[in-house]
Amino acid sequence: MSFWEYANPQKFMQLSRRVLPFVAVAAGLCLVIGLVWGFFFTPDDYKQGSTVKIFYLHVPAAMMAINAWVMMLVTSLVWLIRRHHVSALAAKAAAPVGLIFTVIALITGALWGQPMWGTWWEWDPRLTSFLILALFYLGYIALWQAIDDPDTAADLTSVLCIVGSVFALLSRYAVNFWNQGLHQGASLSLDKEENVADVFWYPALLCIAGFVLLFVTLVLLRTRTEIRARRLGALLARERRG
Amino acid sequence: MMPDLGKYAGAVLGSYAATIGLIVLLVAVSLWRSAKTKAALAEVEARQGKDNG
Amino acid sequence: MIALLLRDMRLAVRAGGGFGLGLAFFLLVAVLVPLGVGPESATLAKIAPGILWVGALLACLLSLDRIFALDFEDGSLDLLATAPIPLEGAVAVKALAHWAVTGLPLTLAAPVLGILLNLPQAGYGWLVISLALGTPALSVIGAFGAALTVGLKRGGLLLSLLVLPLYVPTLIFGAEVVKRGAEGMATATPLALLAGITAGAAAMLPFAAAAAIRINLR
Amino acid sequence: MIALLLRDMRLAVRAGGGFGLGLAFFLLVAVLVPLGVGPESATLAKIAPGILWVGALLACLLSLDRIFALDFEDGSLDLLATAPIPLEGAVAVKALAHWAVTGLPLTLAAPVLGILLNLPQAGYGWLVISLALGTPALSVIGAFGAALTVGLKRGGLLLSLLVLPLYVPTLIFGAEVVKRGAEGMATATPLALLAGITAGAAAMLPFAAAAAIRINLR
Amino acid sequence: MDLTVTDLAVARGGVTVLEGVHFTLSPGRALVLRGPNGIGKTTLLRTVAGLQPPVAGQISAGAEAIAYAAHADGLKATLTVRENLAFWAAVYGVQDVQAAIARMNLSDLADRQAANLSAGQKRRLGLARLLVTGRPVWVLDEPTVSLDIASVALFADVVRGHLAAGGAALIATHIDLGLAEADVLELGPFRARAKTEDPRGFDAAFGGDFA
Amino acid sequence: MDLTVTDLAVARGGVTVLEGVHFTLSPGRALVLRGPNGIGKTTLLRTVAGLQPPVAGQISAGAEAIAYAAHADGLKATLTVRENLAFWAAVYGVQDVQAAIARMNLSDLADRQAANLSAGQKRRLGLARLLVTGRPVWVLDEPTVSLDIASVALFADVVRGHLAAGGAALIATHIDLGLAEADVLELGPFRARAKTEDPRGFDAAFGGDFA
Ligand code: HEM
Ligand SMILES: Nc1ncnc2c1ncn2[C@@H]1O[C@H](COP(=O)(O)OP(=O)(O)OP(=O)(O)O)[C@@H](O)[C@H]1O
Ligand SMILES: Nc1ncnc2c1ncn2[C@@H]1O[C@H](COP(=O)(O)OP(=O)(O)OP(=O)(O)O)[C@@H](O)[C@H]1O
Ligand SMILES: [Mg+2]
Ligand SMILES: [Mg+2]
Repeated sequence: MSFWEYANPQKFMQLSRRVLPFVAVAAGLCLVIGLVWGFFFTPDDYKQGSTVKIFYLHVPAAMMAINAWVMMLVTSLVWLIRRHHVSALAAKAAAPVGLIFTVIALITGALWGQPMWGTWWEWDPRLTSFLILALFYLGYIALWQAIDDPDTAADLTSVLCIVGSVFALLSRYAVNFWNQGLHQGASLSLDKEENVADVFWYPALLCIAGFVLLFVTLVLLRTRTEIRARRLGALLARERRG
Repeated sequence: MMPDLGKYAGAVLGSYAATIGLIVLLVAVSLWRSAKTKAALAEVEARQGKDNG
Repeated sequence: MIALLLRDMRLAVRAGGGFGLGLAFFLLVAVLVPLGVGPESATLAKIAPGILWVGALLACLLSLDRIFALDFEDGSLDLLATAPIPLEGAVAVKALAHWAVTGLPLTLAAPVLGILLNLPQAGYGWLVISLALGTPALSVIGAFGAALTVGLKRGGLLLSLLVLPLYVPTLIFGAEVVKRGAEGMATATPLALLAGITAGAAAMLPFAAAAAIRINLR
Repeated sequence: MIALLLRDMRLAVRAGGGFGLGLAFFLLVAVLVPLGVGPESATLAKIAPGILWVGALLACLLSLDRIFALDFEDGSLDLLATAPIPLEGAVAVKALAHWAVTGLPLTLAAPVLGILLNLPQAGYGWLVISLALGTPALSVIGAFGAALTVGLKRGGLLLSLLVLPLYVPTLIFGAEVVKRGAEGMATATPLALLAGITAGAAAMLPFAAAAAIRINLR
Repeated sequence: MDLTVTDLAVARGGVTVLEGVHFTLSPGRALVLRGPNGIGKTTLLRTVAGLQPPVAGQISAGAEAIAYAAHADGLKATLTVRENLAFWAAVYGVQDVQAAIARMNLSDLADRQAANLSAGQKRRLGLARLLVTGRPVWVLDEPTVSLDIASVALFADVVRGHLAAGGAALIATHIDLGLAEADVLELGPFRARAKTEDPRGFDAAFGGDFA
Repeated sequence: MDLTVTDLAVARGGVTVLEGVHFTLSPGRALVLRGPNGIGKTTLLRTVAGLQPPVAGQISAGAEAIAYAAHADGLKATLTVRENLAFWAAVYGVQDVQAAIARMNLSDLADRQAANLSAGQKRRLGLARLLVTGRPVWVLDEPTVSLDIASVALFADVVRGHLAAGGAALIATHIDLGLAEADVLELGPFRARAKTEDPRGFDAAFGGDFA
């Protein structure tokens, strides 16, 4: 059986129904253990004090915000090339999740910025490009919502996702050019991996795993919903025709 | 039990509250939509099953 | 194709003056910002390059939905899609017509507005050069956004939302050229990048836009 | 009349999200200006009140042509003009619906954008108050402009040109309130003038707008 | 109430297109306007509906007795059939749209967005609006455009019902509706005669001999 | 060149509306599509014109043999009659618009802006476009809407001329055009059957049994 078989909605529904509970439980476990460990059982950083605890939320959210877009790019390409409906619907399902992760990265970053840099918001390249990423997510979701016909919407959002990716990369570069920025600067002792003390690193790894699993869980669940909604629409339309 | 967060308590607690809040919201919305669609689909399938034999 | 170019330009000029109005909007932004921000010339001089570029961008944006929406509504787009000219070509020509009635007059008028905003002397040349190089990218990217939203009833604001993030690199490099030029610094790098964006967008996006239109029509 | 209000709001929300999109444009202006102007927070703090007000004004402006043009194109306006509700009332209700889907969400979202532009702490309250008082005037004045241009094929930019000068007093007083508020100065005078403009516009302009529509229809 | 039109002249784009139009429409009767394309039917109907002022002449009925249906249907693509109709019903202070939907054979489509209707279905929805106005005089501009034969018959039936209930209808059309109650007014081409004496009228002001 | 349509299925809004459509159109012949409102005529014509992909089946003629005229005319209100037509003539590489203007009886209106035409005059202009395409197969969606009787006869004559010159025409209409060369295809309602076997097709993907 080829891998593409799972792109058939029925196969996908069967498989995802079996997998979903395990992923969900694993996500919950990783997140709870990682966050509790990080919040209650790690020491303060000598330089950043207790704000280092924000690390456990900020970094995984920021990583997944980008990875979600990459996943949408891949599934969009799959849809355009091989026309597997599940692929398009997975991209649709992932977008709000990615947006929420982006917003989490922005909020935690802003809250972190207040004690560290003395300002909520700074037009730092990394922060700026995240803001732009949030705009891409918003536009993508708005386009999905604005179009009635599901296949048309899938096609157009896929085109947008691909073109948008190119421009998102360009923006990242442009923004770097425009302002050198504070983020990643010397103010962070955690910046390089070898500098990260193990006490901070292990819970962080758990949290990253938790965010990844949470993302998978949510995308599976939401893709299942989208497939059902799609079928529902088709059945209703057929019913109307008699 | 509660660790001493010092003068950064607001930022740290705010981050955790915002993050957990947003994630819970997202999960809740996803579950709610899932349940709603599932029920609607089941209803239509039952109805059409009856009509079409 | 030339017929299409001429028709689009003629329509823009007839429809209450496409020309004049893009310009007028640009002018109004240049007037409103000092009114909102206040009259100190030092502040204005500092923000002038950025505001002028943002103004040009918004002026472009406002007229984007004309590119395809009118043709869609009255059925011309269906007929164009079945006509013997390739849709990619039609898209490129329409973007060109849009540039000719917005980007080009904006570029020519920009120095006058520079005066309103106290742009430093050294910046004028760079302002014109950067707009001349950058506004075609705005039209082409805009045509892509317009193609995506063409089926949607008055997708005007959705169009803005989709297009503005795509405008970010053009804006940054364009404003940077003027800013550096005004301060007497080297402008070669942002200028080259700006030209690169325009060339790349003009080469690739008409295909994406034509695909989007075909999808929207079916 | 309530039916008309509900219909207009529903249409705005359905048509790709009238709500979200007015907001989105406001957000985009707040993002683009720093990208164009540069990242120094002192400069940004200084221009923040003006830019926020200009942004709100442009966000309003962009959606103005929805007020009547769509109804004109599909023939609803003819039918509304022959319906048993007075056209003046219909105009006022349509302006109100426009405010509810643009001005109101803008007002609520403005503080967040204040952060992006480094608005000084003291300014946030005044920003919200001035927008709450001023944006209704923007909608009513805009409805008048939209009524003037309703017969013209896509008079979008002409509309901007007509309306923007009318927006000038609102903009000046609104931005002034925020600027003074941010610097801790007294705001009573500009605030009173702002309220006066809104009250006057809401009382008079619906009549002018209804007259303009009647002329445009015949 | 009668609709009486006396010596009416109507103009479009500043040019008088019809002159000396005369008719009376009594309750229970229909008047069918016929005439080649461009003769001025639409202009006449818009004038009667009160959307534009006449150049000369009188129209007895007030605009508030008239329900006008134009070439365009005034539908909102993003609203459903029911929502579209409910809006007009609310404007005219009528509660029940169900009857109108059923009457125009739209029940199956009631929850469909107007954008997803075919041309004829849209037209039926446009005509259903007449039923919720509750107004006595219907002024209809080519109501049967895009309708199939069955729908034309349905529509003729609806008009017949309206007439039987004491209404009246003024209908511009190119096809035969098969209405027994209908008189026909053939509009002939108008030859410009500077008849108007009003010194502020166009012809008197600009149309006479010039120095 | 023949236009042969084999076992065609067409969909609108993701729902198949017609299935198993079969016909051949030879040069010199016309085919009239009939069927009630909403049966799927417009959808079928758009598919034949190449604007949307068929769900199943083949269409033998390439889109480049076809001139399509839709419900909407694609006129620009601010251009004159002549300018409107000259644009399409240029697109299709034809020089002469005068003949088409004269043929559709628009000579008097040639320099009038399209915005100032009556409904029927607009339609005539829309149809005049067909004459400047130079394409053999005309695909027409309710071409006679808004036309008066004389104009319908004129249009039927134009179609007859096109057929006599070796062209063909596929026409959806509710009225009788009086074309001797025409066959009639009655479209009947389609009942949903999950027939498509393409594993990536919609039915196979979403229509089967669900977990
Ligand atoms: C709104 C504000 C912010 C945004 C959008 C943001 C975004 C990001 C992004 C995109 C990453 C990269 C994640 C990855 O490596 O894949 C990141 C990592 C990080 N951020 Fe932020 N950030 C923000 C504010 C801050 C602040 C204020 C601090 C602390 C002073 C901070 C500290 C860090 C650290 C320590 C990392 C991990 C660095 C690494 O892995 O190399 N961030 N943030
Ligand atoms: N601005 C103008 N200047 C001169 N004539 C005009 C102008 N606008 C419209 N006309 C003419 O006025 C006449 C009346 O148009 P009207 O729409 O009333 O005709 P109609 O009888 O409804 O025709 P149809 O059956 O085609 O709908 C037309 O001949 C039209 O060409
Ligand atoms: N999104 C959709 N979902 C389901 N059905 C739809 C959708 N959009 C359109 N339809 C239906 O598709 C059918 C075909 O429409 P089409 O426009 O092809 O009809 P038509 O034969 O041209 O009718 P008319 O004679 O009225 O023009 C109609 O019944 C219409 O209601
Ligand atoms: Mg007419
Ligand atoms: Mg049709």
